Amino acid sequence: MKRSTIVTWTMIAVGVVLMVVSYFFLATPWCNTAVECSNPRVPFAPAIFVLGVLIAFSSAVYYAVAKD
Amino acid sequence: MARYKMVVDLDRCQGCRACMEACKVENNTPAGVFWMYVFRFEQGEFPDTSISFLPRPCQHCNNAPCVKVCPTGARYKREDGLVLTDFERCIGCRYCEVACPYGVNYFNWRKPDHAFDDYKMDFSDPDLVAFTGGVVPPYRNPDHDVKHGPEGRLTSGSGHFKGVMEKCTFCVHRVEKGLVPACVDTCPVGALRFGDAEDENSPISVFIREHESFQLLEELGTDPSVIYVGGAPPSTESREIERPMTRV
Amino acid sequence: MTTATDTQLPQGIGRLSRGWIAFFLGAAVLFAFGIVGYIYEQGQGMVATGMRDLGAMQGATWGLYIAMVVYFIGVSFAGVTVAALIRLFDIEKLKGVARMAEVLTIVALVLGALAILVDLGQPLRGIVNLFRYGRPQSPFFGTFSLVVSGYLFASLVYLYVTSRPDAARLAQRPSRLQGLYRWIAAGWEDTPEQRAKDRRVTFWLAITILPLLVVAHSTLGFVFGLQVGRPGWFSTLQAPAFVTLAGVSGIGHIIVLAAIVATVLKAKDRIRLDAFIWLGRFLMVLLFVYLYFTIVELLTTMYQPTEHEKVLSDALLRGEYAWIFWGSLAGLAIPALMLAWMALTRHWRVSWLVVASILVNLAAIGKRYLIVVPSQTHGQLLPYGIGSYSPSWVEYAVVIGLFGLGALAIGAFMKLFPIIELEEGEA
Amino acid sequence: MVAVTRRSFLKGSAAVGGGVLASDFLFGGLETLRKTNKVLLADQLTEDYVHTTCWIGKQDCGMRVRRIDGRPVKLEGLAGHPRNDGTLCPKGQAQIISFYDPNRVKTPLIRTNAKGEPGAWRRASWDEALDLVATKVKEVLEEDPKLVLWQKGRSKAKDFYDDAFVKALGCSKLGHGAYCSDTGYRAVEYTVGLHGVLHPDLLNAQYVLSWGWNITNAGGNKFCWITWPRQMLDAMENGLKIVHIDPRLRPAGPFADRWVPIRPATDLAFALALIHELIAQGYVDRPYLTTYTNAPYLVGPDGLFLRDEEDTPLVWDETTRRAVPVGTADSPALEGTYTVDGAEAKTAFELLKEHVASYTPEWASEICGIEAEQIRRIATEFGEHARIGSTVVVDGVEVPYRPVGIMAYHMAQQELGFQALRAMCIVPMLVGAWGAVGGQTADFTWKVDKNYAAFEELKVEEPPYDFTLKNSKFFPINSGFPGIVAKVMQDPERYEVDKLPKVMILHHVNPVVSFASQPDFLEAYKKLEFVAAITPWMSETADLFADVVLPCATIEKYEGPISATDGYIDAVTLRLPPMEPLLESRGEIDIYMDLSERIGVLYGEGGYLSVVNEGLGLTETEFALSLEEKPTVREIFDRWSKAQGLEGISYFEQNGVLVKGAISPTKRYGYVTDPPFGGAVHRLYGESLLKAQRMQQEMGADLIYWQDYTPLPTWREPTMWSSPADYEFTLITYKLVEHKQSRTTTVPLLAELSGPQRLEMNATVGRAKGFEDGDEVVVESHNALTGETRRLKTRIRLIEGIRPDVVGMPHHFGMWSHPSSQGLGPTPNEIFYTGEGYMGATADASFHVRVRVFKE
Repeated sequence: MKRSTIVTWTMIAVGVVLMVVSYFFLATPWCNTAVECSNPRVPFAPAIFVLGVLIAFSSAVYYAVAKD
Repeated sequence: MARYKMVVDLDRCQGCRACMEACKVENNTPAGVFWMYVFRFEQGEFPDTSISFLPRPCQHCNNAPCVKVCPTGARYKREDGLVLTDFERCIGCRYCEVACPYGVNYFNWRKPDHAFDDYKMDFSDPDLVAFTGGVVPPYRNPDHDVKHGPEGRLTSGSGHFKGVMEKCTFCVHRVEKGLVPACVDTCPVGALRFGDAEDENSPISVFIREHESFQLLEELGTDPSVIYVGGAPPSTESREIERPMTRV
Repeated sequence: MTTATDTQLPQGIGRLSRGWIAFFLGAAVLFAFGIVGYIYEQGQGMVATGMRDLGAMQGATWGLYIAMVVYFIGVSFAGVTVAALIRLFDIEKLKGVARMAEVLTIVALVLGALAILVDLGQPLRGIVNLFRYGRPQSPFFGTFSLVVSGYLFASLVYLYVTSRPDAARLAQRPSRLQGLYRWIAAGWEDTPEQRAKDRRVTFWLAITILPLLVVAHSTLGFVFGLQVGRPGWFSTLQAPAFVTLAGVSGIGHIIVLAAIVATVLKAKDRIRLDAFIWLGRFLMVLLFVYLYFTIVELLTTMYQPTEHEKVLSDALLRGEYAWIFWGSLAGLAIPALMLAWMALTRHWRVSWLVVASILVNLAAIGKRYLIVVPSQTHGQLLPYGIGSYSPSWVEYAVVIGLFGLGALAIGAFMKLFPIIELEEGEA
Repeated sequence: MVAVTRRSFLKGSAAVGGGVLASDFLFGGLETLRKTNKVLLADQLTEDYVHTTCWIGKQDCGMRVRRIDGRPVKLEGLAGHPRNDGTLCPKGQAQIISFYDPNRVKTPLIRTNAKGEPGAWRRASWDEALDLVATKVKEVLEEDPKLVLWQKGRSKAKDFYDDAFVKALGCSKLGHGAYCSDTGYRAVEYTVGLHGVLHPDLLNAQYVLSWGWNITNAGGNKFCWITWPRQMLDAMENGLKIVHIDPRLRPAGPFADRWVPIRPATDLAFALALIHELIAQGYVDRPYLTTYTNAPYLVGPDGLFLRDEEDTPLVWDETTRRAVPVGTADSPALEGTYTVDGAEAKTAFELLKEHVASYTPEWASEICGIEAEQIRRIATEFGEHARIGSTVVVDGVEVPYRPVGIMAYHMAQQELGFQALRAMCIVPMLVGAWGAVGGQTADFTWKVDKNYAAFEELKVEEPPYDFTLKNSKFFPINSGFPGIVAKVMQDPERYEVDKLPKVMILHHVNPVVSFASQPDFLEAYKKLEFVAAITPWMSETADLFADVVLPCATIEKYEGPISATDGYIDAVTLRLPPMEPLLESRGEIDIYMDLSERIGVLYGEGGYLSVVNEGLGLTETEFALSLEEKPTVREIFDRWSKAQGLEGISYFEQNGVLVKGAISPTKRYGYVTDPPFGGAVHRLYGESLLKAQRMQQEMGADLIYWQDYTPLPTWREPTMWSSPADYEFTLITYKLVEHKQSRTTTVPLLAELSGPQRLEMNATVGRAKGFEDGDEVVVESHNALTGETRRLKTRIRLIEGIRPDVVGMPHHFGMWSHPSSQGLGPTPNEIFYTGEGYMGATADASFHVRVRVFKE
């Protein structure tokens, strides 16, 4: 496989993993009755989630631009 | 851990609105804002008319729609049953307000330095400032400048931030001192009660057990912590009469 | 202003005509009006808007701003859909509107995000806290993580990828913008491999964006549809109806924009009638679907309404909102009939299409307003009495300003980059 | 945390540096920078609580004041206070904002423009202002002390104001009672001798006629709002039933078991029908009536009692079958016609029976606009619940048990009020409920008022009269009515008055707004040569007519002593200042002492201080004030406290209230006091009224002045009923729980809570007239005697709980000087009338008038 393909897939993978993992870092959706439920379990988890989205889509740019 | 509930005894409520006023002074709410609100209703036609009253604090729901929709966790529920707003986190999207079926949320439409303008009292009058030190309102309660609970969030009082959501806090600053909320404290006819419902032998638990009760809009499944005793839930026939000036 | 070299660029890029300057200044004035409104709002607090609290204050806490959020995000829908469809199915006759559809999507999304921001009591805190504390349980989480971040970013990527070939072409000739084009082109050499790669990228991007878009718009529908406490909102139809009306308003925008571009750039050969016909048919289908939803929803609520739903539907059908309701319905039904007539007679006219498109967009704004506001003023479950809301001048100013900003953005884009994808040899 | 000293404040926004700004941005704090100009640092402040007594309303609830660094921030109810036990009403809560009212009068003011128009003022020192007032007062005192008129609206320390100052000066005084419920006071003083109107022994009552009692908004006899509702709710848990007699349902809230939407001004007819029914159904307590009332007295053909040589009235002794002096009969006859010395004589009760024979429920039904059956049923229920003959043991004392009564107060202020209240006194009299457990009373003890004896012979003298028309042929019973004084000032010849007041001291009174018939006051007060107003804020009367305004404190002063009883427990308290008087305002006692000193009446025997000694019961005790030295106000109350056996005023500072314990049944229940009922014989028959009427006629008074001086309550149509038919509504007024008089509209928190002025109208009627809720309408009143019309504009409120032929307005609002009061709408006092036809026979205000309502 070409290096650019690997990087692209890696970026997608990292993005998706960030999204999935950070989802579990967020405040739990089923919890409403305690103070902790109002905080993400890891600080800035939503930002990590969004970062995942950005990385995943950036892969397209990388893939298009990357020189083989 | 306590689990606070409020009981409203509609067989005793005289609709006097002392609770609204006590809340206003205790929490320094701005003009037009009534965290505690008392409906005065009329039903029927002359001469078969009836009057009823209905105090409406925040219901502090156990399944609170406002907590669910808050995008930042600024609106949260504590283990002791209080539903509070972190004024330092709220972004002012007002989603909690549209989600709440009880209409208990109040947004800071005015900036704090103009929140009392409608009262036509110039608290910056130099003669007055010499005495008050320029605090607005001059009866400002300093309890609201400190953070509450183990979570250490700024959650009590009113009107000190621009553009955030506020509502009844069950007087968290008083409850944490072992006092009852200001509305309950002042009720001249003993129509409001407050206490720990987790303790089965507490006066409020006994009272709830011994009386028939209902919750407002029970059918929505919000499970309010405010329990009504006596009287009846408002019907679609209930017409509100004698409204305070609530529009800012 | 113009230099000899700039005249070489196609589609009037880099050349500031008098008409364009007038247009640009006009849009700038509108935008400035919005800025003035917003500064006033920040100075006074949100008391400067017509919004007030629900309940005892008898107002609506969400108003024109949120209606415009829904509207703008709706408009963005069609842009990227059309663009994606064109690329996916290689619809040759629509190639001329693909880029303007993409640009429209991005502009509309930015305007939507700004409309959210102006509605926040604490806008700066909003930017930080959503990313710091955002909770997935709030439908807003979808709005900012998927709609604004994901969807906007994906659309930008999409626009970028599809713009490279044109940039490469433009970069070949000297102009003041040459550097920019070279940067955008990023090594595009128009080799078959690159083309194939490019097709792959756009295909997969389109594939990813389309479901994302449905999900994103649905979460926007959920913002309203999940609220049991608001008569008129709690409905499973909210999400599909949201998406459909979004399509209607977006296609309408593309038609209007395409007609303007075709006229201004004298490019009727590039955006031909059959492109308009295709768009017109698409619009027609969506319109009928939406009208169907509307009728179904109307019948459902009228069949056995609860007391609260009845108060609301009375206000909509014959109360204070009746003029907006029936006006909007007419704004949807009349264009639907116009389009049907043109489809049946096969006699399509761009001017009629433009009229229909403007009508559906006005209707869409009306419908968004009706989704947001009446359920607040007339939808109290406790007997607070009927509330009232009318936007203040500040809100109108800000909304006009947003439109002005959109026009500025599209106008500026047209002077920097071809709004119609370049054909072989055009540059 | 930045170290700051106590009482220092941190500026919110200014002190924030760039680094803080950046971190604030990231951590969500950027826009949280508090925008209030000052922020208190809670941990740097001292908190304390002090005790005082509420000032804003009538009943002086006990208060606990939370202070932060000496600055009051919250008023709370004082636990253990008999009247409010730890609670406060909305007015009590809201007045905190008035502690800091920048619109209060800050310094003494002296007028710089002409009177009659809104004042232009210059600030003056207390010395200058007091000297000016003292000079003017002295001048007129030398001419005739009676021409100095001290007028009060409210007085919270009678001993210091009404008594000491007025007596020391020897000047005239004018109260507010004629606008309050004085008609009722006069009727009850006349009939049973108590100083009060009507209230039941509420905690023990089973059936109460809530006769115009605004249960959920107003107080009533003796108390403000809190105490009565608390007692009623407790009694309801023991089965109390409430019959609400009122054109509006709203006052009763959800607490009425029966609503009688009576037509206004027909209470007399309703009461007469009840008397008719109670007698007809046999609900008559004969032992009480024969023993404690003048019901068995024999009345001759001339309408006067038969008397023996010693002037003792005669009764018919059924044992000896002859007329004997009262008190000597073995079994006095209650009913019957007898021949005494050849002339026919009837017992007073027999006359009453004959008198009410035609006052059937059907007759009253027509007049009152309610069903006859309802009247009959109420009479039956009242009679049944009375349990005539029963007794109960209270604290070891056996007392008759009659758990029925009437609660009535301000409704007395109507044209026929005196006789209506007389009739209402007779209703519980028939069943023997006066002074019984659960029964009727009008005060907490059975101290007989001095008017009881005075009314035995009413004085009707030859003119000239003084400007209050005291002892005149117009008003043999005279409550002292500012309305008629205003009429007299405009036309003294008509009332045969020779001297008008020249100097007026307005003590917390605002006649222009608070008293009915505004145009009369606007005209009359122009005649005053000099007016000094003692008021916390610029009253409209002061604004238009005062030469000098002396700013007084509201709650922030020493005042008292103040009764704290709830009718069952005896207690007393003081008002203590929770802070220094706002700006340059001063307590009234300070003002009066200084004024007395400058006038020269402070010291010595008969001076201000000696009258205070008398009033406080300090005379000839070791705590008596020196008559040579001006004390501080705190010192006066310290001495008074010591005289109560306490260590001093510090007792009140620490405890708030002195609770003395339960009031013994032998004081509370008239049957078991010594002598029973304080020694007063209850006047079923008003002989002296008839005598007065005859004297009035002899002196040539018009019918309108004497027609209601009848020995038994007699129905006639109110004057306003002869207004043209298109004046189709009767305007009534009522109190809102959020307000007390007009003055509380200066408290913006209360104006906010109550909303502005409104005209309540029956919804069906209103819609038929094309009105919608919130429409602005013109209300035009008509004076049936003069044909004059008056108008005001307000917004309509359509409700169901009001009679179709009645419109109602709260009696508050209408102030224009204080910014917070502005824009709240007019007072109905603008369109009421005063004088003949629109006042009672006892020189008392009536708050009824016929109006029409239309859109302009």
